[in-house]
Amino acid sequence: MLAALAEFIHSMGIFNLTLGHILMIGIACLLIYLAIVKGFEPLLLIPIAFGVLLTNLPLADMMAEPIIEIKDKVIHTVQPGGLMYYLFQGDHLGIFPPLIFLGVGAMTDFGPLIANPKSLLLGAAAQFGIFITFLAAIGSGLFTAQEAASIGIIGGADGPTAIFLSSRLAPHLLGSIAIAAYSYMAMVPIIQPPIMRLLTTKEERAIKMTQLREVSKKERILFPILVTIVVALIVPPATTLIGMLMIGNLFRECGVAGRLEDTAKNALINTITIFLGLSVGATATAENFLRVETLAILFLGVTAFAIGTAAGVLLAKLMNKVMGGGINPLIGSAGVSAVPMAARVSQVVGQKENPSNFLLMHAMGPNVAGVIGSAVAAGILLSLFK
Amino acid sequence: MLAALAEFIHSMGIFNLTLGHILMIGIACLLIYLAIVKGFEPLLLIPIAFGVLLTNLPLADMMAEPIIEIKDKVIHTVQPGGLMYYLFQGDHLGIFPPLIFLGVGAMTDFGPLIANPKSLLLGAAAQFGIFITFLAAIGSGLFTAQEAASIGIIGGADGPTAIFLSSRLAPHLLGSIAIAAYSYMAMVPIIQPPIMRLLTTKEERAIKMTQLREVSKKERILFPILVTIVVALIVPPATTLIGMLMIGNLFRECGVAGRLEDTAKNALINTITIFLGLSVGATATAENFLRVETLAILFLGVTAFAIGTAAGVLLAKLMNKVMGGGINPLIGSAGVSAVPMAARVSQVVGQKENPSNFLLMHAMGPNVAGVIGSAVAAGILLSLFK
Amino acid sequence: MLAALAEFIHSMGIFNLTLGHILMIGIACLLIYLAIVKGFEPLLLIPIAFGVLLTNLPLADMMAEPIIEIKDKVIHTVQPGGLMYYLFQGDHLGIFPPLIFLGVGAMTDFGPLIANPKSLLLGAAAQFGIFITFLAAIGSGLFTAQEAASIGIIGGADGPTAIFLSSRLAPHLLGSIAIAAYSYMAMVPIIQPPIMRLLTTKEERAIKMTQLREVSKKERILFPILVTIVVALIVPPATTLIGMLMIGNLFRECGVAGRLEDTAKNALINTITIFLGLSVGATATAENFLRVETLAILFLGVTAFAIGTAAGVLLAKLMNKVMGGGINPLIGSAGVSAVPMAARVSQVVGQKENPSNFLLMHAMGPNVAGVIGSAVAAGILLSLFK
Amino acid sequence: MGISELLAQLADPATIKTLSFADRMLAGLVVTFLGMGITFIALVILQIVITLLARFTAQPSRQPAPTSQPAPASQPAPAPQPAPAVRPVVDTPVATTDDDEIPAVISAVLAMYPTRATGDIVIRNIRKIDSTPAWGKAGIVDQMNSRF
Amino acid sequence: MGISELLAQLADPATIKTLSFADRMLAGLVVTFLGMGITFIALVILQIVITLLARFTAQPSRQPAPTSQPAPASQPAPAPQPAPAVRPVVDTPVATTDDDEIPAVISAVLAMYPTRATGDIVIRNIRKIDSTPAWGKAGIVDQMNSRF
Amino acid sequence: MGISELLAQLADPATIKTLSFADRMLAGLVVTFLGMGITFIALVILQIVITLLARFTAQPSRQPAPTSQPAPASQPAPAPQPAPAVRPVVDTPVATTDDDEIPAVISAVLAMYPTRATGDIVIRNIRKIDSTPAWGKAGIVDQMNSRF
Ligand code: NA
Ligand code: NA
Ligand code: NA
Repeated sequence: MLAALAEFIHSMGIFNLTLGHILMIGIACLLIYLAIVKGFEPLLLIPIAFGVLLTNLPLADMMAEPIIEIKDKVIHTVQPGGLMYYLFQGDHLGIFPPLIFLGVGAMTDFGPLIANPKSLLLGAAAQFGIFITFLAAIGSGLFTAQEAASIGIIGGADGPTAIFLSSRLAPHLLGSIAIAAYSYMAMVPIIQPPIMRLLTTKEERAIKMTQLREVSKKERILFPILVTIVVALIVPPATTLIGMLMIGNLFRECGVAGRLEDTAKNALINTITIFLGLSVGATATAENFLRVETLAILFLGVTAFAIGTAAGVLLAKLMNKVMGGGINPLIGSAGVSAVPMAARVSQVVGQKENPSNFLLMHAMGPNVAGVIGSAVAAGILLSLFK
Repeated sequence: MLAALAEFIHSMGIFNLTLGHILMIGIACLLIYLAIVKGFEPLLLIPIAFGVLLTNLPLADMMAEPIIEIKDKVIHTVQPGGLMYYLFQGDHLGIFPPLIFLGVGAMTDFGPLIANPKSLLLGAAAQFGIFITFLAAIGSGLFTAQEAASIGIIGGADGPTAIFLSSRLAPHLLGSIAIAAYSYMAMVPIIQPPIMRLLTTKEERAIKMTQLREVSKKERILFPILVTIVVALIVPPATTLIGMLMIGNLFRECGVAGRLEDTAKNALINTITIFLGLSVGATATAENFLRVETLAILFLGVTAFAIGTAAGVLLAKLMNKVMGGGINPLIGSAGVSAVPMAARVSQVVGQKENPSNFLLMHAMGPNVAGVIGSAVAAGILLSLFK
Repeated sequence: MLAALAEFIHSMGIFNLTLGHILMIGIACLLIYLAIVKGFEPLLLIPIAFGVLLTNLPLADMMAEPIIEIKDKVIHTVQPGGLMYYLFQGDHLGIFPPLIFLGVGAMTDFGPLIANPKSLLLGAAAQFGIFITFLAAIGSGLFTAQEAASIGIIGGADGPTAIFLSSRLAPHLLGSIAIAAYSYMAMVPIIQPPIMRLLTTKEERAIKMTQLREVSKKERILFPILVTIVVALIVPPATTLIGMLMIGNLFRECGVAGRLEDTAKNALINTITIFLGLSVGATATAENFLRVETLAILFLGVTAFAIGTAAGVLLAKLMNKVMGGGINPLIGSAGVSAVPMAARVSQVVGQKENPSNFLLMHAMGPNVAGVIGSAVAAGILLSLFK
Repeated sequence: MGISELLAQLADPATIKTLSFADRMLAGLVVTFLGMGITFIALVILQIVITLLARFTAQPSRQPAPTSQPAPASQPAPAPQPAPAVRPVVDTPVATTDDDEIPAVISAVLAMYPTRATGDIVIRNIRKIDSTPAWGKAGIVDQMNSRF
Repeated sequence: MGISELLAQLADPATIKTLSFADRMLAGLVVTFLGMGITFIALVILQIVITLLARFTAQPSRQPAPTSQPAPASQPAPAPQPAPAVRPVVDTPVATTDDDEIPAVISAVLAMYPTRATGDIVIRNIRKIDSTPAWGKAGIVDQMNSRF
Repeated sequence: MGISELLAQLADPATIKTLSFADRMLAGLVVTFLGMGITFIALVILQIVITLLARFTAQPSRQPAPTSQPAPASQPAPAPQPAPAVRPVVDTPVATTDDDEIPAVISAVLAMYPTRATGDIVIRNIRKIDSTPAWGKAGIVDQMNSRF
């Protein structure tokens, strides 16, 4: 009896708890705190943090692989895998990120971008953060090119793109990269303003922009179709992300698929968010996460954000000079994506200088352009390093 | 550097674009135009058309098969497949069409059919289109029996049934068949009226029908259970489609499963519609679609609709004569399904002749009977040719 | 021609109908009757009963296994399986029950338990039913330990837990166990009151309980995190169920994830309920169900409920004596779970004795504690017998 | 060659090419007769079953008028209105007499607004509580209420 | 034969048949004690943790009355009402004091309609905006507003 | 070693370790130029396409003001309001002029209630009928109405 009890006690989690587990549980609790109390991207950080928690509870084996057997052309699962293993297949096979993009497309108003196509340049400039960070990661000698590309994409400030790319290039870093990406996206209001003020003059920040023109329904409907075709013809590996973003947007704008738009941006994206968040978090086991590489990722990630911000602001400054004024450089920082936070930052920083300034809609252009830009950059990295 | 650039440029989609791709992209745009501007079944044609677009963008590889490896009784995905490949599994394995039927059942009011069970005869007659077209396709010498059966089912005027059958009998024709089926369903108001007028006299079209009796809740609840049992005992391969249609209807009518009814007819059916539409469209690659067989399918498909319409009208004429009047032959055409479009056509054509005529509810009987009839016909074809 | 017809007729379901099929179809109809007319857990019994119906329609082959072929590291499905086979994978692989718990967590208010942590003792006591029934099943000599454990868990009065455990330990009994579990959960108002009256005095039943204290938002948010950690550290195999229950509850209580809460407790849980119900019912084929073991399961199941009820009431009686009064023993019976039915039974039985007595909120504590208790017991059985 | 064998050859993609046009048409006709025959048989049996169903569930004197008079939500109204792009629809999953009146009240409130705007909206959210409150348990509440 | 070995034989479907009735019952009793023991230990530890939690999160003088007074939507009301088949439920995912009053207004509007109809509907659509506007970003809006 | 070969070695996890720091940086710079170059090319082409699109879809004298004046629901209002935790949002999937007025009516009704409560709710349920009534068929109703 005692032997049986002793055996049972040894199978308890608490007697298999390592320091690594405890640290990771602490990190999970910290992330939950940031998400709930500080409001850091709660819709994604709560599932991710809970996934971190679950995967670091010893012996729970939520990520266990199933054992199968093939007999007479039939596959039998001899021992089912863990729940997180099955949910993770959606990330691993590249299914969840494009479905999230479907919902994001159904929620996104590309009107400000259509009204001001120059925004696309700013959306491109902000991708400098991705590549400079890639260069730094390569230079550090710590990472392979695949890992460096996955780290650089944090600078895209776009969660699904980061998960899509790193699940294909460096799945073992997925947890750290996702946590870094969503944390920094939440910290955009802290990271960006100092850089924006540093690189602009008081006069530039006070520039008022003329109101955006009306965008017709026809333009709104043709836009997603054209973007899909153009991007796919130039960067084929970006087709999955851009295509799903754009079909979601077409549901929204076409006016005859309200049912599909509604489901894409509610039940479907919420379900996928829960699954993706939990399973991405579940990759952050102690042995994967508690490494010097994670610190490097966190440091490089924030660098990527900063460089992307600076590149956007500097190009906007240049455009303002070249095109004879009328462009407030503050809207350039919105090109890093992090929709709509980065655009709101442009608005708030601009309004501090000139209370009658309304930059929000102008900043939404580079902001959504940044989403397209990051997906394009991810496609280029995929075609180079897959 | 230039060599690297040249290499990259060769991996661009635009340098791999063939005439076939361009034609298919044009067809996709045409379908989107028909769906949005002309209102042709937008909820399905938009996803299908976008699937056609995505699959014909060169090198995007949205339909790529995954490469796996089995080691130590564990399956590893070495290289993930394309998103459309994974979504397509839902069609290929026969999962999506019955789930769509679940939602359709939750939306369908079988009351008019229960009140007037004679409608079932008209729902049966309209399936002539399926079999005559099968005969024509066999006669043409272009198709195998499996392909001919899949083409004939277009005449069932029921998208999920057509997809279910052709995914099992002729998966390579799935794209063309789905596009034909949904396009013609949308064109019912153009295809049917001339045939209806040709086969009926002015007096017949003016016949007024007596109001349908009340249908009790008990009948409504027992109906789906009985239909499932009866159909399954006669045509077992139709059980999947009919069973799911009927459990959906039972959710609707039982009065104690409102939650399930709600999800079946909203979030679930919408999600499946997006997945099914995109992946069915993605089978229409240039090499699959740009063939003489596709033209034959389009021609035979419209023939099937026409014959089904004629058969329904003629049987209704006969019933009117045999049963001593009171049956307006115009309701016969509604037997082809295409719910509720075909019933509305009966209503509109009838009301032109006699403005005080309200055939809609009478036509809804054959209309929903046509759904059952097509599923039965599909079951028979499955049992003959699988 | 006649030969072909004869062959076809032999492939009809009706000519392959056995007595077993007819009996099972009768049972399915009985369950539908109980669900719709008598209101027995309709949201689960209707899908389960329809699954029983579908699986017992001869030759419909809704549970057929797919035939696959692996060539060049690619898996091809040569012949697709039945719809129920695919849906059943969600049960078989242990995916659906935790997702149902996710939704249940998003619906559950643990406030009464947090306000009165002593409830947890009652939630533990009620699990006696599980283990005593396990003992009886072992003693009967009819069952293996795995089967006995799966039968005992019926006494947990918690459908997803019962399905989760028996899908891992005794998949062939899944249908009978699920049917027994949900039927008895529906019959709690019939099973419990006599036992409750037998074991309590009139004075005890009339005891009034003081109002529960307020529970702060902070407590509500920390509760799911702490429960997950504590339970997982003691019984790791319970982590999947408890973890998903608690993340669902965290969505509910955190106040910043309303979107996820909404989807978890509506679209997602409803979808999974339909899939789980149909596929669990589909395991109840005539040959699996029409056995003496099923009768034993039904008998042992109701015993488990009765013992759990009694154990809860008796511990509550003891606690009332030891702690100096103020605890109405009637709330002990709610520890079997069957949320919120068992708590309502406590309320109604208590109010009969003393019309000014409001036990509902006090009984909700043991009630939700019973859910945790059953999941813990299931985890222990899993670690002993997997 | 017997009909069964002919059908087997028709069903085999490898042998269908070897059949003559006449054989193919004969086999196809058999399929057509068989198919339409079974379809008719199945639906006629259904017709009989449903007719019997009506007889067995007949209610002597329940006044059923109001139950189904309001057209079910999912069907377009039959009357040819002057080309209204959209019309109000009330999606009441479990329609009962009372339910049908609630939207009328809401519509009346909305109708305080002058233009055709009210004709354009859909009230989709009035729902019976049936299965709402506690998941999976609501159906039995009545049972309990009536038992105790 | 030791207890551990006995348990192992019980757990193996191949050997359980070889056990005598007494051995099976002994093993079963061990499982029962072990099972109930661990269940109690787990829930008692939870009880202690939750009790401590209450102590550590105690708030000195915040008046908490209105926060939780309205019964959460998903619980049936405790009062034995005269067998109402269905009752109005207001599903407000993020319930606050103010939210609970909004349905009252709507109900009042609806109550202009005479019969018991109002007792039959559920207002399910009043929702806080919390996470609605821009997906995944709303939570931080307050943070920003307070920062700048 | 040519650039192509260098890139190939960079892309292979097995050989990247053999590259010198200078080679790695050179290869990385090539990737950066290539990557930013293609990104700019892609987005500049998009810019041209969208600019042309605007030209081709230009409408002579349609007064477009009301169509897009009301800010789409999913965008936060630009005005810096006094830190409102939540604001009313009207989720009208297919926004048209008329739709935007309906919520105003409902809001007006709700505003009969005094406190700031109305500022806290979201009317999420006013929807166009577009695809509601019969699944997958609604889009064509207009077409029919105009044809007959
Ligand atoms: Na970006
Ligand atoms: Na049909
Ligand atoms: Na329990």
